[in-house]
Amino acid sequence: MLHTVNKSPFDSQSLKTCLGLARSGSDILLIEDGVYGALVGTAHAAMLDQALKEVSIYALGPDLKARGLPEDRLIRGIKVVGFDGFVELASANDKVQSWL
Amino acid sequence: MLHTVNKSPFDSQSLKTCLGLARSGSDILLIEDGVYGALVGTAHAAMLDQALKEVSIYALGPDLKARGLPEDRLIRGIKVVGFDGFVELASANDKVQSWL
Amino acid sequence: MSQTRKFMYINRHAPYGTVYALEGLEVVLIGAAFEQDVCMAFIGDGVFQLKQGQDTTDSGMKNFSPAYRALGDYEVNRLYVERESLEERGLTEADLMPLTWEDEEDDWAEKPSIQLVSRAQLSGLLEEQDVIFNF
Amino acid sequence: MSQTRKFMYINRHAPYGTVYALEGLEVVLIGAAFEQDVCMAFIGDGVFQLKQGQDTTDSGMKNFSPAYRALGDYEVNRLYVERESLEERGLTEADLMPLTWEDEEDDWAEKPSIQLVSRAQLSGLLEEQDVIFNF
Amino acid sequence: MKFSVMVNEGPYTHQASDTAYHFIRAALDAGHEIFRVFFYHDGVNNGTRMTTPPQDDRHIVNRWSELGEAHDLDLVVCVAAAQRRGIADADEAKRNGKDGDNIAPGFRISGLGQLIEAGIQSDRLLVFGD
Amino acid sequence: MKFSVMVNEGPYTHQASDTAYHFIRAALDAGHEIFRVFFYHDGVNNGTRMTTPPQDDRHIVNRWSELGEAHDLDLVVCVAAAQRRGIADADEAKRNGKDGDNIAPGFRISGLGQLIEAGIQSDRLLVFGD
Repeated sequence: MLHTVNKSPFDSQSLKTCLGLARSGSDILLIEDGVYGALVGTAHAAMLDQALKEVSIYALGPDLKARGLPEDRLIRGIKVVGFDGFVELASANDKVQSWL
Repeated sequence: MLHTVNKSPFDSQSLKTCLGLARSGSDILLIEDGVYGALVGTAHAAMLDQALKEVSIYALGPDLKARGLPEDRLIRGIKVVGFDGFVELASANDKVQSWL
Repeated sequence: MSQTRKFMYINRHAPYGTVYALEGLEVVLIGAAFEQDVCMAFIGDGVFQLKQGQDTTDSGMKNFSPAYRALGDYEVNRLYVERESLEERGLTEADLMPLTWEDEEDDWAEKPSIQLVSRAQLSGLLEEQDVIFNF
Repeated sequence: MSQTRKFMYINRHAPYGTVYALEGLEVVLIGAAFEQDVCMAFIGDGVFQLKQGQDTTDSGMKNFSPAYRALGDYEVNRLYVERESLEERGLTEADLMPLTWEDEEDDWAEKPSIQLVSRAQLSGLLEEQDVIFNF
Repeated sequence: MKFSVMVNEGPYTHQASDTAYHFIRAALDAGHEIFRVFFYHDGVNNGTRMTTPPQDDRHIVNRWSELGEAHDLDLVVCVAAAQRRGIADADEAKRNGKDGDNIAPGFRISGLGQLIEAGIQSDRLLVFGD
Repeated sequence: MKFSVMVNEGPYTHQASDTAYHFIRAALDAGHEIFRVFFYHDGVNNGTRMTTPPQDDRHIVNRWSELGEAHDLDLVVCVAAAQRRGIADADEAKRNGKDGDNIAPGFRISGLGQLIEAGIQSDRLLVFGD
């Protein structure tokens, strides 16, 4: 199952809610303002480090780039994908849940 | 100075940000989904109990009523006002800041 | 289109502050005509949608809470409420509207539609679905 | 209208995910023509508006970050960034665009427009204002 | 006292427009003056006459038009925000090559300067939004 | 694979419409089928031809119309959501006593059943919103 999160974790509970409900082995894709959740060294980074032991986390490259977030500032283990990768994730998983 | 907060504290940082920046003696009015912040016994009630030592907190009656929140479920010390009271608060304070 | 699919409508918004709860409910009511396997989940501020005693007379908005009572008649009778979300908000099951449905297969016995589930249970329910809508 | 008023534009939204940052900046630029006493505050996710290196080529949106560099020319030269908000987001001042203005009264010396302020300082600045806009 | 109000969200989707409306009514009831109501961001969508809400719900657009007429309110829709979202009066429609306009009675389209002026001229400015 | 996409926010205000657009383009590029794009909530505001964004910005509405034409996409605007927000085609305008319509080329107005059908008929349904 693919989960998408499009909100900043600094302002919204969406990422926290997603991580609380995503099963082990799930794919999670951070898009739009959700990509701020991929930043290293933030107040939420420990939550993501913990989550990465159970789930795969991706961040949408075009959204990172728009916001000036280079790959070397991301939490280790988070993979960057383009829209083609988004489509692949949506195909490879049996369904998609958007945590808005 | 009057501060208004229109977001639920369970989903948004607006109330927390407001309380962090409001000076002692300020008036704070909870409106729209912000009135959920007035509920007693929640995960955020301690934050409001603490704030009430420094600021006055009001909640908009029509918004409480729409959401089925009776006065006996509110944190002690929070006052309920109508739109007339909102206008009075906006007049009595020198300016209004909306924490959206 | 003989296949029945599992639909879950997830509600995460409080009512009135935004339109998502109201327009989400409209989707559920229309969707009921399609005879799929339907359930609803109430997570986070979504649990406030089911709060008893909503009264919009003073705010001029449309009180759509009575429509939740119609869900049982449309065979939408599994409303999962996340227990942790209720607790964080200082609410108990007694704060929620008493929603029921009549079980045709059990001599039309009236049964509760709302089921409190833990986060872990809800996580499992999510996995079982075919299609998930978010409101 | 001889009186000069103190205007503060508070920015609390990240750029691109929503339009508030872009349309807020449009207000500031128009407002600059009215020769009021203007400052901006960046709180919470608003600090992301000033992040260096924004590049929208792959997302097809309009990159409006260069417009912040024009603020100094419009005499909008006090941009208060809440230090606590930066720190929660793992950012330092070096992550922000180097925005400057030229001080006419100091032989056109180039000076930084961005000032990091503590939450307590920002609280005091809020109290000094006459009109506060929120974006 | 002289109030101005800024409305930043469209009708129905967010409660901001409702709250602004009720605040203004209460302010008028208390004898205050409304200098201007400025519609910005999605707030411009309050100013379209194409709206047809369900019969059993409030008609937010008509309510603004009626309150505006009753109290001679200055209901200003921001031109830049309106262009992004498809709200136009006859002049704007002509200027942008559109085949018709959709602005509701009692609203006018103007620039952001009207908002700044409201901030300067009013004793209080209130922002309602998301 | 057969995708359907739901777009719940209007153009410019939220990025949802942009993300949905780029996802659909990438899905088409990868050889997938788009069964339907359903516009709900403020998403209906993607379907007005009255929009005139600044010259230096993308034209979100035209982009949908063009993509729709190029790939014969079924771009459906929800009728109930459209009525609340003032989006109408010729039939709707007539039915509701409006003096004109504003729907953009390539979009059609229909009921919520089209969304449910998309959920039943598609291999994947993706929701983009706020």
